[in-house]
Amino acid sequence: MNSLLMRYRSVLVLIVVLTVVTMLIRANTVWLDTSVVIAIYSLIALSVGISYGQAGILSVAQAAFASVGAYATAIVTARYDLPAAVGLVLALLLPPLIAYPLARLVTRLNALSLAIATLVFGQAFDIILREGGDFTGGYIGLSGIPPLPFASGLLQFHFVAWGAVLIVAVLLSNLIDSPFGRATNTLRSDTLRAVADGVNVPHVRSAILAFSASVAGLGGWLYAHHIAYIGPDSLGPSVSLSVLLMAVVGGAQTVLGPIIGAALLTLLFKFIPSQEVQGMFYGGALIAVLVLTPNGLMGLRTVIGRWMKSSATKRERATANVATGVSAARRAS
Amino acid sequence: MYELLEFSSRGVLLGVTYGLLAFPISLLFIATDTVDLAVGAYAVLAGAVAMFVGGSVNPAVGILTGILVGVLASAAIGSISLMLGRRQKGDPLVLVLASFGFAIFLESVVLTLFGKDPFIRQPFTYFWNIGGIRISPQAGVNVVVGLLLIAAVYVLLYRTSWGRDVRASANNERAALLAGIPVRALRFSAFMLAGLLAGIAGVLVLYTSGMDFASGMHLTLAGFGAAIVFGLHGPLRGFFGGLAIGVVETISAGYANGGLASLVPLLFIFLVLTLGRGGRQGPAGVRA
Amino acid sequence: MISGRKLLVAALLATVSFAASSAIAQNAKPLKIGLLLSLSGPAASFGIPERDAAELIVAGLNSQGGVDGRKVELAIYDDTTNPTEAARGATKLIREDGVVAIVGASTGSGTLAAAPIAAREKIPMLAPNATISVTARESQSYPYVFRTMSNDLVNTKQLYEAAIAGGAKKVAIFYQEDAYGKDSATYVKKLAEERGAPIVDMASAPLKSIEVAAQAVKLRGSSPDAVIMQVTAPALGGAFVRAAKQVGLDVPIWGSMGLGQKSFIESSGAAGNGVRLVVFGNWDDPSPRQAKLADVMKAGGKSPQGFAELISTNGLLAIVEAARKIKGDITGPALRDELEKLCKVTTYSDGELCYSKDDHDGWSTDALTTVEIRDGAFKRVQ
Amino acid sequence: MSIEVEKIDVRFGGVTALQDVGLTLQRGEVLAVIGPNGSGKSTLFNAITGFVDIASGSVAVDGKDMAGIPAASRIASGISRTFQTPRINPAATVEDSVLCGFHPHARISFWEGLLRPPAMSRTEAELRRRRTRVLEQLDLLGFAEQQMGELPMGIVRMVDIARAMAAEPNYLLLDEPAAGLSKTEQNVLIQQVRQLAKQGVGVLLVEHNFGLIRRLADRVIVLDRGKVLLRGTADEVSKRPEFVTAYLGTSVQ
Repeated sequence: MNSLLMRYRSVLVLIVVLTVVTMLIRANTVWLDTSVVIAIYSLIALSVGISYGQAGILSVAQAAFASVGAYATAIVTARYDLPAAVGLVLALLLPPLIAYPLARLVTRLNALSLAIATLVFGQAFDIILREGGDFTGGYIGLSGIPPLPFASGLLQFHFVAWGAVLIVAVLLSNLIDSPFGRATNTLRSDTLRAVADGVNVPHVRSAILAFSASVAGLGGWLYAHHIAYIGPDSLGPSVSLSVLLMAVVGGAQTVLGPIIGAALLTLLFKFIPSQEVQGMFYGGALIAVLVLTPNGLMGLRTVIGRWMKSSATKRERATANVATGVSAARRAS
Repeated sequence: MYELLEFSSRGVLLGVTYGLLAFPISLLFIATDTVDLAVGAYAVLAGAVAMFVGGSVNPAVGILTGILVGVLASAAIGSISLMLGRRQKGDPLVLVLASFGFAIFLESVVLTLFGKDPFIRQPFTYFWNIGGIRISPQAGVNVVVGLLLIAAVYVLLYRTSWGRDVRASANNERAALLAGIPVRALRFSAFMLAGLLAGIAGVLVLYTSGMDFASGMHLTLAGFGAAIVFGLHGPLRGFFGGLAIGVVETISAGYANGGLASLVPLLFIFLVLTLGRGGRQGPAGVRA
Repeated sequence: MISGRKLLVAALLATVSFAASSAIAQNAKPLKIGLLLSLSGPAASFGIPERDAAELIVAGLNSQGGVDGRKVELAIYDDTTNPTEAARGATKLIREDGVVAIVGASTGSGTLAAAPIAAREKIPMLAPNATISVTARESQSYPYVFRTMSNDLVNTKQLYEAAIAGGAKKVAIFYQEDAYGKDSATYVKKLAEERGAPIVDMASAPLKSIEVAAQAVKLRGSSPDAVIMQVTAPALGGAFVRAAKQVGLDVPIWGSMGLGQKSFIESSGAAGNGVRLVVFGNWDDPSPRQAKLADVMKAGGKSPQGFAELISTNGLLAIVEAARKIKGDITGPALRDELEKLCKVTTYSDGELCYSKDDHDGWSTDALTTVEIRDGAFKRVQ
Repeated sequence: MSIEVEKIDVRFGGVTALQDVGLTLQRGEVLAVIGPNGSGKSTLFNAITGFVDIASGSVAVDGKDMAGIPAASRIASGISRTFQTPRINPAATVEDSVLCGFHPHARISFWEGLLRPPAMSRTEAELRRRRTRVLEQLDLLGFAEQQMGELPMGIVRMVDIARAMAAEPNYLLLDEPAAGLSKTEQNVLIQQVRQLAKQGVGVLLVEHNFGLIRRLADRVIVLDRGKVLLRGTADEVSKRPEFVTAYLGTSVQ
């Protein structure tokens, strides 16, 4: 029972926070709208958390996968009048179908080359979308995407969007606490170690990138039905970078980190003065977070923990000197 | 055929710019094992300062001030890298992300101080006619500066004790520390040198094609593409990578249409990266 | 009788006091208009002057008593040139700020993302975009979207007509790779085919390109006698003009209205001399009406830079004009109905505004002027 | 049932790291490889486990040629190894590190990891029980919840061995397992290796500590500059003059 609590503690925290926030904002359209946008960005940022935080694959193409999901549902619902559920299936399946072979190609590369390869892929995908003619709506994009039939109001959509985030959070919590997740975690810090454990590294990395693409696709599906419009600029390469920042600022290796990052940066955008100096705030905040807590805001817990521990050990050290001396002598012999 | 020759030679001239931007990127990679995504932003900053100081004082002072500001900006990210290095061992991607934040920061600084209009200087109003191809004398300046920088970087890396120490500490930081090499000071000086090279590249871009406040990321990516094509481990390779990308870009713009022309250089980089040997990691993880 | 008279007086009094109180209420409650513009990101070069002009016009309006005694108040939202933010901005402006109409977004894709929300909330959007699909009849948002300038079909046709009026037979096109560039290039190609003088060659470049000599060489290969540039980015336009000079493509160059900015002249340098544009406004040599807006802006400490100032004030003035015609409450639907009846209204632009049920485009060819770059300035061509 | 290495060559660029090396490791025996630094011992490990490519020759395990079989599959099929410098994640706890060693036996797919069906929970519980047993055997239970980065090298090495044992391999390749171990720890190690050999595991050992080799190894192979110099029992080898020459300047206990 205790391990169950441990495994799902992030999910529980999320449920509590969501309940409180929902109570506060349930009647305010603007905040509900903001909340839905945060949920959508959370999903795409979680996809970064899965690929980068878990497996160390710094993919700068996550928005492209979200775009695949959004375009898929836009094309089948707005053009062919198919139900949004068909769009959902496509949004969950198509991105991994692109991501898995892509991953087999690029995950052999070192971290930096891999990041550049995905960046190039994202930009190439962007051009393909723009050149897609009537099929993708070209540079103009596709409008008139119908709302979800079961969530036409903002409050319902808020529940659907955060429900999706919760499901992903549960799945990710499961994965982290499984042999597959342990293998992923090992290969993130040390590929050779993972190979020596018998882990099929290319397969694990590709499967993780495919899963993350599917999560991004889910975000794209929600995006399309919420905004009712999708164009090449909607989920373009710059969004790939923003969600990367969200995940890193919040803490890419944790379940809650990307969600915190998404909420924080979206709200920051709402409150900092929208002027030419905006970039200074944004860039400065990012550097500050990285310098102060390289593992993101969720990493603050360990930073604080270590600080408290070290000040405690300093106090203990004086008294424990004798004991350590003895054990050191024993080891040296 | 003649047309192809003209496209290729113009591609080489365009590639010189990319090659110049590749210098600081591969140099930093050799010295510190990381990539600074703000390199293009230093170039833009240097170009903007060179234009405004040059316009109000005189061009030579402008150019020098511009390059100096580029160096100062890179010193900032150098300090950040030292701060990160102390706290965080291992993950070089954290610095990459921090440098991205710095690029956003600098872009905003340039926009606030110098405005949104393009920065450009065009001192030459005549052209050279070389074998029927009309070329701006500025292209000649770029080639000469490019060759001089190749020579200087080569001498610095392979013929001075600084270069030997830099290569040693990049190879094995712990061993270098044990050998008494001041690794942190070297890292910092490598960032400054990268800022210097980026500043020079920025001034040349200002005098060649011009730029605006938002060009930084485009320049970084152009330089990165150039640096990575033939492997990040040699600045000379980076220069020739720049030439290769310039030629591919020009030929595809000359013969293909619309988006396809922009797609070809991207696919070129992607294929060289994924099929080539340059970017692979160690032997064990790679086999399927 | 007495009681009857008393009743009448009481009734009169009541009516007067009711009218007075409602007049006071009207006075107290300002007319809120939303500006949904790109104040940062790539389209900031449009969004910032759009905002500046609108703010100065509103200040002027209010100092003259506003609209029927009501002050006009602007609520501003920066969409950062991002469609997602444009959609969020529309929701915020309508729900939180309670605007009755919106001017924006700065980009066509921003408008397309925000328009469905405005239409759902029944709030008119006055779109400062030339993008054709913004006022597509079949769109569900159509009833609530109005354009504040001539559309791309009109602009492009005029540019092509002007280019061939000079006697050009073999026309080539250079366009930027975005919605505007690609669609208008395709349209000119179609126009040329209909006239039996097909376009001889086309070349293009991404918006951020810094070097387009290869494209100029490509066009030179088909030896055209005029080149049309479908470009809005001044830096890219300047780069092409310079490249054309360098590679020896010495033919008349015609540019689209987006290039009608000072920075285009600067980035073209000496090569820019003689380049002609078909523009929506010209501040170097303004028409009398445009000169008035220039005065307003100069009085406010800003100098006009392109056509952005004209198209945002067009939107604002259309809203104000429609609001003045409304007798009762000024609501989104009421404004929409009045907007559809606006015709023969003059603003600071040339030509006349005329909306109708079947035409939400408003401005046409008469708003356009042909100019030529001479000695670092745009001169009107008669 | 054995590992058969036949006449393998390994080259790095122009340098030949191994030349014409062959050996046979039976299940249930302990074979030690010794030689001075740079003689190719670790390269031999890497060649057998597929961490480096061999230029010629062959490696066969239980009669099956390993050519073209990637490292991870070789390990998953029953060869475990440790590293000369233990590769650890300093943030992981000892118990989690050992749990990672069970990977070849976990047999849990991506989907099961994601959806966590009841069957997976049962497998996990079983793995945790086996982990506790391995920790107990190597006398590591006391460190179970500590982080790897906070432990002395001797313990880290033992955890690494525990991780390799967790896979329940048929062949165990230990690269200098005793370096940095205390006498007590060395005794635990020797006892465990003997136990494993008795259970039928073939153990290949790279070791400098000749005293340990005498106590443990059935046979010894001496490598020098990438070639096999000598073969025999520890006693036989230690009496040969070539051995002494090759070992001059290195520790012979």
